[in-house]
Order: sequence, then structure tokens, then C-alpha cells
Amino acid sequence: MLTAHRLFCARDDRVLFKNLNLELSEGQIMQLRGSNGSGKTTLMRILCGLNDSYEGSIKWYGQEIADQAVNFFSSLLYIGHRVGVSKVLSPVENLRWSCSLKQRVDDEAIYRALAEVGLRGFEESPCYTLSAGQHQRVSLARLIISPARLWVLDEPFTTLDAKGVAQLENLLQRQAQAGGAVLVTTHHRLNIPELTVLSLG
Amino acid sequence: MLTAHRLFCARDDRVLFKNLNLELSEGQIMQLRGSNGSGKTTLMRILCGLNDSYEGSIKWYGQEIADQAVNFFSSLLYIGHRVGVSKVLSPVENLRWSCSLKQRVDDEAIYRALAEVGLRGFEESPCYTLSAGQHQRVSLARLIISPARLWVLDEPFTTLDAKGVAQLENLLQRQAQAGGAVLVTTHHRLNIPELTVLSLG
Amino acid sequence: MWLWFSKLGSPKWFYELSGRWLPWLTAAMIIFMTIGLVWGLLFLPPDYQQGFTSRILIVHVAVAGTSLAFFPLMFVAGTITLVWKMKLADMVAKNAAILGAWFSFVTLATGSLWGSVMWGTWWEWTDSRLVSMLFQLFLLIGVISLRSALEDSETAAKACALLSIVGCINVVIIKYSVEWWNTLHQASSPISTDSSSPNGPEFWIATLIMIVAVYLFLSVSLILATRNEILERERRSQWVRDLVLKS
Amino acid sequence: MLDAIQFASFAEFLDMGGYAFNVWSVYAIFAIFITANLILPMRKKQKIIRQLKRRMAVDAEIQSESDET
Amino acid sequence: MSAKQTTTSAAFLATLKRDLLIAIKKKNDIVNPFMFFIIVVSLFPIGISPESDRLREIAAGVIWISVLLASMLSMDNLYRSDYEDGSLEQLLLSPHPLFFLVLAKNISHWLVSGLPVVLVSPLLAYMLNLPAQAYGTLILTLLLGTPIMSLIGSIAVALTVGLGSRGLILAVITLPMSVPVLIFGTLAVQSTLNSLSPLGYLSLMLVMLSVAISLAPLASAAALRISVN
Amino acid sequence: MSAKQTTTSAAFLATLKRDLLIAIKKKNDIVNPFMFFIIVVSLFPIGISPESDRLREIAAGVIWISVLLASMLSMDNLYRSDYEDGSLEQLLLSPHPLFFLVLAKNISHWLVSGLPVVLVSPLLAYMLNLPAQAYGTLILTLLLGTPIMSLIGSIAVALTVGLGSRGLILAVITLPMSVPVLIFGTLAVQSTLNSLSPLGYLSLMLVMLSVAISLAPLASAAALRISVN
Ligand code: HEM
Ligand SMILES: Nc1ncnc2c1ncn2[C@@H]1O[C@H](COP(=O)(O)OP(=O)(O)OP(=O)(O)O)[C@@H](O)[C@H]1O
Ligand SMILES: Nc1ncnc2c1ncn2[C@@H]1O[C@H](COP(=O)(O)OP(=O)(O)OP(=O)(O)O)[C@@H](O)[C@H]1O
Ligand SMILES: [Mg+2]
Ligand SMILES: [Mg+2]
Repeated sequence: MLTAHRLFCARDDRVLFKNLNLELSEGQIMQLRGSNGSGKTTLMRILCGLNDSYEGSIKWYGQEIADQAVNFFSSLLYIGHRVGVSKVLSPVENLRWSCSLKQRVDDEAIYRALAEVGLRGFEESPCYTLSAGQHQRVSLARLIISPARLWVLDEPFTTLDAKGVAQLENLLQRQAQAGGAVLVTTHHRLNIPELTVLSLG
Repeated sequence: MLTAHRLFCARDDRVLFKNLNLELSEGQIMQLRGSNGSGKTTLMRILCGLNDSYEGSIKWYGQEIADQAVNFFSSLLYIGHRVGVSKVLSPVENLRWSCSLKQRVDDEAIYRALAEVGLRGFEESPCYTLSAGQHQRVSLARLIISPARLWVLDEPFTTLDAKGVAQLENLLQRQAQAGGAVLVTTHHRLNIPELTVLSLG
Repeated sequence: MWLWFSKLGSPKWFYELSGRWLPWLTAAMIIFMTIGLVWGLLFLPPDYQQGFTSRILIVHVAVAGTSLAFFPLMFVAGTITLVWKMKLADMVAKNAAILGAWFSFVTLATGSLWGSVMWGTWWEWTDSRLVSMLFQLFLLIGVISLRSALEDSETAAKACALLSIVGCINVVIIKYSVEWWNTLHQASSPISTDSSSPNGPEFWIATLIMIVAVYLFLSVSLILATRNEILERERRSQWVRDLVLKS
Repeated sequence: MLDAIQFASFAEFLDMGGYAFNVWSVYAIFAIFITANLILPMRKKQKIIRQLKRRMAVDAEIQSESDET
Repeated sequence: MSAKQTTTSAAFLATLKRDLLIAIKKKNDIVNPFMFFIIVVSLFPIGISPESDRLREIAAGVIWISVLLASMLSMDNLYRSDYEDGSLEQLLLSPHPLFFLVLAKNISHWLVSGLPVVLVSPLLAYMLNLPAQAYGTLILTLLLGTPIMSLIGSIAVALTVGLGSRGLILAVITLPMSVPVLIFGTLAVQSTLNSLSPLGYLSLMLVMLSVAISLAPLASAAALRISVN
Repeated sequence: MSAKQTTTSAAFLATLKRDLLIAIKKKNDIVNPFMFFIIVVSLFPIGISPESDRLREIAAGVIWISVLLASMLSMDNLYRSDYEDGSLEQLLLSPHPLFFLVLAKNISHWLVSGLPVVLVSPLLAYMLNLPAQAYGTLILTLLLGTPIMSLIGSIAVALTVGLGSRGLILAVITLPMSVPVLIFGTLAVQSTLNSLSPLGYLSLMLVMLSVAISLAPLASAAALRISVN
């Protein structure tokens, strides 16, 4: 579904990657590997259209992304280093907004998702009272609610405990089985059988 | 040289540690271990006097630290999560200032230390043009210059490559052999034989 | 056409081309500047009412006229940067902002020196050209400080391009609103273009020569600065290395 | 040609009909402005080339060092 | 999937609601511009002259300039915390036109920081001895002028969202741009004081506002894309 | 080891030099307060009246209030970037009295942001038509007043160094504290204009400055320890 062809990216005269080809198809989970500063985050942001300092072509179902931005953005879910959870709002309020950017949601679905990621009882507390791991879980609740076909997750396993890691691995597999695709970076070794690995740098 | 007795610390009603005793003597390298959020950084900052929300007593050569602040601060070198390197200045300018807070230094020593941590050729470039690892190395050059007897290092291995890690381990051992002491946190497994480990949480 | 355009955008190409043009432009500038200055200083007859202070005017008018060219220039450069992502346009825009601030400042300074003779005061808020030139200077300084605040050069390029475009529109609005505001406060502006009519044709020819000279100076200086910018930004490319080794 | 010169003497030329300060200030500002914006870029070019040369020498040194090891 | 997709207006409303909610929870965002305005205005009787005749003459100008400063300083936080916690990226990745989402944020910001300032201005006008017949015009000009300021400031803030300390750079960029607003705002009040009709100025400001509403969010959106890069 | 230890004065000088160096490299820190001051001052003729008689009356007050605002806004970055990159912790862990190191930072800040504003003030005084006999007093009051403002502002900044958006909080804390400076500063200029001696006010300001120098750095130091906690 997502193909990148001969990508080239240089930052401050240092070539991060050149001639990079990438093909992500339905049902695939792809892990980006590479040492710190090798350009994983940069690549993800380029693929999502958040960064345009690259050369090469990126296609979504065979068509340039620029020509069908609305289409692409409504099937994309990106969670970056900064997860997009406001510290002032409660988990429910956060999800209400960030989900409604993409789809119609009712509160019930939000409460169910929050319970599933283990935040029952914290639904209404402002997020600055949450621990870092709980903070991360709020953003992961979006994975449960979202119908997006492509997930792009930048180090989603940081600050999660063992149970959380297992649950997230499970979620990724469910997405792949449902015909979606996942692009994920992490320094952990993932416990997912059908994993494709792309190494940078 | 540094002893802490019955330390207690709570943040937002959550007890991080209680009844913690710690004794660091000359020639010792102590690693703090613990999961994220278990209070390692907090403990280090308490020991350095940067944080006073604790109960218990901390002594330096048998005397309360508050009673001999000048003495203690001139034999202490702390490098935290934020390493204290200004992005606008060059490595040399940074070291000139941060070292002169503790001791008299000449430029030659600074250039030598920078060469030793592999920054030859970058001495005069502003630090925002350095990579994260090089950024970290600037602060580690202080270890080479500093005559401080106690080093407190919070995750100094992050963003260092394999060669940098080996070099730093070497530096720690040199410090211990010279009769100094080191308190260090890291999630890595250190390759230092005479290591003491203290686990939190 | 497109090929030519993208070739023009190549810094190397521009460096070589401008290297060939530069001697000619410099020569022309020196000739015009010398004629203008010598004529202006030595031969220009005194103004019927302003005396020899008309010697100020030829410099002032030339610089003032030229300094109005900067925002249009930056507007064009900004559009090219944003739409075609051409690096050369940004290198020009960066130096144009700095040079434009110089020009605005010199306009203000020479205008004040003139005003102190004509109106007995160095500054007058009731004149629209003065006030709008002052705000043009402020906007240019805003663009310069935005660039120096942003560390990442690519972000800085695009951000400054956008600000120049917005700023250009604003310069126009400010100019008209200030003018209107002034006519409401005071019927006649102290700078009146009519007062020049009694001056002979010599005055206008001298001024014209100075205007050409100042425009030539603008292009020479801008080209010099842009060439430096090219050398700095392309310092890692092979052709710059070869060039440095040769020199 | 020389008749057209507006001044009888050099002193008169310097005096500018009593407006010496204003006229000569304008020309001084103009001269500084012109020379600064021509000289500074030229000096900067020399500096850039000197820096680049030094940089390339250091690069070559590092290169040869890493070749040895 | 298409059945569940939101309309742009729903996304617009959700964004508006969220920003208002944050402002209500933080309180400072609402109270501070307001306090700043009052404090700055009350510096003038101290610094210039406490005599009521003098004050009357400068009242409209002082209020307008203080409003300008307050609204400029209150911009600082418009996108900053969203940038820091990553919400801004989510906004940029929404399938809806960024224009409307940015507009929603601008409207909410104006409701929170501009409107209270406008509402308290009659009180300050009274303290500065502005003749009563000019109150109506003053409020109208402020009602038209403050949103223009917010829209212009939004561009500047979007351009500098990644910077550490921006207080002054914001001012240096936005204040020159707000000169036309200041001119028409004060002229309108002045002409009311001279018993002339301010309608001409008011309609000019209305035109400026409509141009700003239709163009400024576009520029802000572009600026955000540049800054987040 | 003791042979190599620095004296406090060396640490003081090193800190002063470092801060000046950073300011020179960033340029914006020097240019922005200065530009802000000029821009704000030039809003007044537009907002209030461009006629020179009117301007003359408000000149001193306008300049003083603009200086107050500029110096307050320029405080924002005094400790912020040091806090963010960890240099502040190194400062707190120095064996030398924090008083002197904070004083060094304050002096460097004033040299960079206060002094240029004072130096350009005669130009603006001219543009606002302030009578020439008052220039000397105006500059003297500003020379005494701006360091007081910097020292007071430093406390407020140190208290809020960990906060995200502070532009307005700072203003709300520092502006009320600076009212006495404003009063004496403008009174001194006014009495010169009335051909009275301003010495009384000037010596009062001198006293305030000496008190501020000896106490404010202590308070700032304490505030920094609290904020870094
Ligand atoms: C937009 C910028 C400006 C332009 C295009 C401009 C252009 C001109 C021109 C064409 C003249 C000649 C008019 C004549 O022959 O009387 C002139 C005269 C003059 N300009 Fe400017 N000028 C500008 C800005 C300024 C500024 C900023 C100042 C003062 C600070 C200034 C002060 C004067 C004075 C005093 C005169 C003579 C007025 C008179 O003859 O009555 N001008 N300017
Ligand atoms: N805004 C920027 N300007 C210039 N260079 C940048 C910028 N952002 C990143 N870089 C450089 O690009 C390189 C790749 O950065 P990136 O964040 O993609 O690394 P990464 O692989 O995600 O690393 P990590 O594992 O630490 O997340 C780094 O060397 C960094 O210095
Ligand atoms: N300023 C603060 N206010 C309230 N709670 C805090 C504050 N700083 C830290 N905490 C809490 O104290 C706990 C310990 O934090 P600390 O930074 O010491 O952890 P750590 O062991 O260093 O973790 P890491 O491995 O991530 O560095 C965390 O749960 C955190 O939520
Ligand atoms: Mg990354
Ligand atoms: Mg920690």
C-alpha cells in the first residue's frame, strides 16, 4: 500500500540515507532499526508528510501522496516521540479531540479503550498527574479506537512495562491480521513472528 | 567519603524510597539500578544538594554537607540528564566556563581533553552543529580535566557509541584507581569488574 | 524554459555566471558613480531656494528610490523559495534583507540631514514617507532577526520567505494607511514633490545618473554577498573544494 | 567645462554655502555605506577561503591518521 | 470507514472546544492578558500625568497601544504547548483543511484573551477620562481590531513556534504590522470625539478583518508546516 | 588541588564573559530589546498624536514606560536557556557564593539589554520633542533605573524559570514592583523641565539601586535553588 522509491535525505550536509526503497503491503509489520541518529525518526516523518527535505517519490496505493492528501491522512495514524497528549486535559478529553480529527467517536468507545489499556479510574484526572507510562498509554488507546489502515509508531514501547509491551505487540498483530500495516521503530527486540526488518545506517 | 543514612523521599504522596542507606568510599564505583521512575535521578540530585525534598542525613567525610558546602562542592562533579553544554557556544568556550567554576584551567588542557574524547576539528564549531553523541562528549571532556574526587553521573552512556562507552568505562576505572569515587546510573550492563550495585524500587 | 530555470537555480552556475558579469557591473558602477558624484558635487547649480543643499537631495533621492525595491525583490525571492524550493533565491533573500536595512537606514539618515536644513527639525512624525520608511526598516529587521533566531537553515529559509511575502503586503498597507493618516492630520506634507519643479533639468539628470549608479551598486553588493553565501553553503561540494585549492 | 564648476575656491567648496555639516555628513554616510557594502563582502570572501583551506587541511590530516590505523 | 469519517465542521468544533477547555483549566491564559492590560494602562497616569484633562487627550491612544501589547504578548502560548506535547503534529496530519483548524484555534484564542480585554476597556476608558460619547466607538474598534491582531500574531507565532525565547522577536515582527489597525482604531475614536461619523474607519477595519480572516489562517497554516518540519 | 582552585572573582569574571559571549553570538538578545523599545515608542505618535507640542508633554512618560516594558520582556531569557541545557545546575553546584555568580549574570544582562536602550533614548527623546535641557536627567534616571529593573526582574524570572509560557506572568509580577522607579524617574525629568533640581529624586534612585544590588541577587539565588529543585 505504501511504497517509497529512491529516497534521499541529507541534514546539514550529512547524508542520512540515499537510494532507499521501501515497500509496505497489507498485513505487514515492519520494524525500522538503526543506531541513534541514523535517521529513523526522520524517515518516518518524511513518509507521513511532516518533513519535506527529501528527494525521491512516495506513493500510496500507486499514486503520489501529494495528489491525494485527504485520502492518505484519513487512513494514517502517526504517534511520534511526542505523543500528542496535553498535560492539562484528562485522558478522555484528549482522546475526544484527537480522535475527532479523523473520525466520529462516542464517549463509550473512548472509555472502553481507556479501560483496555489499563487506565480505568484515571479517565478524568488531568494528565500531568499520570506517570510517564500511563501518559504513553493514553496515546496508545487511540490504536484501539482508530480505524486507520496504516500505523506509524515511533518508539511506542518506551516507558511501557512488560505487560504493556505484550499488549502492544498483540495490538500490532491484530492490526496486521485485519489487513492494516504497521511501521514501527524500537530498540527492543520484538516478539512478533511475521516481522520484517529494515536497517538504516 | 559520602554516606547517606535513612533517606526518605516521597513525590506527590508516592514514596520513592524510604530507609535508604548508602555508603560510598574512596576507590569505589557504584551503579544505581532501577526501572524508569524508580527515583534514581531524584536520589542523585538529593545527594548533590540540588533537591531538598527528603528526610534523613547525608554526610561528607563524616560531617553534614550543609556545614561544609564549599568544601563539598569543590570536590564534586555532577553531570545530569541535561549535560550543561550551551548550544550557542563552541566546545572550548563551554569548557572554559564550566571548568573555571571549580578550578583554574588553561586552554591547552581543554584542547587536549577535547582531542582525547574525539572532538579534534570541532573545537570551535558552535555546539548546535554537533551530533547528540558529540554533544555528550563535550561534557565528558570535563571528566578528563576535573580534579574532583566524587563524580555523580546520570546516564552518561546515552548516545555514546561502542568506542565511547569503552573509553568512559576506562575513565571511571582510572578515577577509582586514583582514589576518587563514582556514582553512576545507566540501563546498560557495565564492563567494570569492581562494580557495586544499588537497586532502587 | 524549465531547464533554464533549474539551471539558473544551481548555485554553481550562478557563481560562474556572476563571476563573468561582476567586472562589467563594477566598471559601470564606478563610471556612473564618479560622473554622478563629480557632477553633483562640483557642477550642479544651486537650487533657487535650497542653495547647495540640493547636493544632499541627489544622494537622498537615489537611495530612497532604490530602497523601495527591496520588498518586491524579497517577495519574488520568497515566492521562488516556497514554490520551487530554489536555494539560490534564499541566498539572495538573506542578503537582500541585510542590504535593504542598510538602504533604509541611509535613506532615513540622509533625509534627516536634509530635513534639518529645510524644516529645522531632524524628524517629523507628520510626514508619511518618513514614518512608513521607518516601519519598513523595522520589518526588515524583523526578517533578519527571525533568520538569526532559527538555527536550522532550511526552516529559516522557508520561514523568512513567508514573512517577506506577508511583510511585503504589509509594507503596502502601512504606506497607504500612514499616508492617509497624515493627510488627515496635516493638509500639506513637508516633503512636496512640487518644490522640485523650479529646478532645472540638470538636477534631474544628475539624480537619474545617481539612481542608475545606486542600482548598479545594489546589484554588485548583492552579488558579492550572494557569492559568499554560496561558498559557505556549498563548502562541501567538489567544485568549491577545487575552487579553493586553485585560489 | 571648468567654468561650470560652481565654486570659486576650495574653501567655498568645503563650505557648501553654509551647509557644510549637512552636505558633507550625507556624503560621508553615503561613502561609508558604499565602501562598507563592497569591502566587507570582499574581506569575508578571503576569510571564507582561508577557513575552508584550514578545514580541508584538517580533514586531510584526519584522513591520513585513520588510514594509518 | 467512510461512514465514520468526521465532517470538517465537526473537527472545527472539536478543536474550538478543546482549546477553550484548556484555557478554562489553566485560568492564567484568561486572567493574565487582562491583568497585563490593566497594569499597563494604569502606568500612564503615573508616568505621564494624573491630570484628567491631559489623560482625556491620550486616553484612546493609550488604550489602543496597551491592547496591542497585551494581545501580542498573549499570543506566545497559542501553539507552543501543542508543539511541545505533539498535538500540533496530530493537527497537521488531520485530513481536514488546516485552514479551518487554525481558524478554530485563533477564534478560541481571541475569545479567551481578546474579548475580556475589550470588555474591560470601558472601565479603563472611564479611569482615563475618555468622554462618554466615544465609548461605543472605542469598543467597536476594539472588537474589530483585536481579532485582526490575533490573526496577524498567529502567523508570527507559528513562524517561531520552535524557538526557546520569543517574547521580543514576536513583538519585533508583529508590532510594525499592526500599525494600520492602530491608525484606524484611534482615528475612529478621534472622529467621534470631533462629532464626526466614524463609519468610514469602521468599515475599513471591517474590510481588513475580512481579508485577515480569509488570508491569515492560510499563512499560519503554511508557517506551522514550515516550523514542524 | 587547592593550588588549582579558582578565586571567586575569577569565577565571577568567567561567568560574566560567558554570558556576554553568548549574547554576542546570538545577536538577537542585544538587538531585540533595543528594537522593541524603538518600535513601542514610535507607536505613540501614531496612536496619540503626531503633533510636536503634544508629544513634548508625554515624551518622558512614554520613554520611561517603554523602557520598563522592554526591560521586563528582555528578562525572559536570563536563566531559561541555562535551565534547559543544564548549565544552571552547574552554576548552583559551584563552590563560590551564588550571590556573585547571579550578580555577574545580572550585570551582563544589563550591559546587553539595558545599556543599549539607555544609549538610544536621546534619539527617541529627540523624536518625541523632549526639550533639550531634560536629556541629561532622562539619561541619568534611566542609567539608575534600568539596573534596578533588571535586578527586580531577575527575581521574578528565577521564580518562574521552569514554567512553559511566562511572558505575561512576568509582567504581572514585575510591573507593579517597578512603579516606584517609574515615579521617581519621571518626577526627576519633570522637575528638570520645571527648572527645579532633580537631585533629590536621583539620590533616592541611587539608594534604591544600592539596596537592589545588595539584596536582589540574594533573592534571585534563593529563587533559583527553589526552581531547580
Ligand atoms: C519612501 C522613502 C522616500 C522616498 C521615495 C523619498 C523621496 C524623496 C524625493 C523624490 C524627494 C525630492 C522631492 C523634492 O524634490 O522636493 C525627497 C525630498 C526629501 N526627503 Fe525624502 N524620500 C523618502 C524618505 C525620506 C525620509 C525617511 C526622510 C527623512 C528622514 C526624507 C526627507 C526628505 C526631505 C527633508 C526632502 C526635501 C523635502 C522638500 O524638498 O521639501 N525622505 N524625498
Ligand atoms: N532539524 C534538524 N536539523 C538538522 N539535523 C537534524 C535535524 N533533526 C535531526 N537531524 C539530524 O539527523 C540525524 C537523524 O536524526 P533522527 O532523529 O532521524 O535519528 P533517529 O534514528 O530517530 O535516532 P533515535 O534513535 O535517537 O531516535 C541526526 O544525526 C540529527 O543530528
Ligand atoms: N518535580 C516532580 N514533581 C512530582 N513528581 C516528580 C517530580 N520529578 C519526578 N517525579 C516523580 O518521581 C519519580 C521518580 O523520578 P526519577 O526521575 O527520579 O526517576 P528515575 O529513576 O531517574 O527514572 P529514569 O530511569 O526514567 O531516569 C517519578 O515517578 C516521577 O513521576
Ligand atoms: Mg528517533
Ligand atoms: Mg533519571
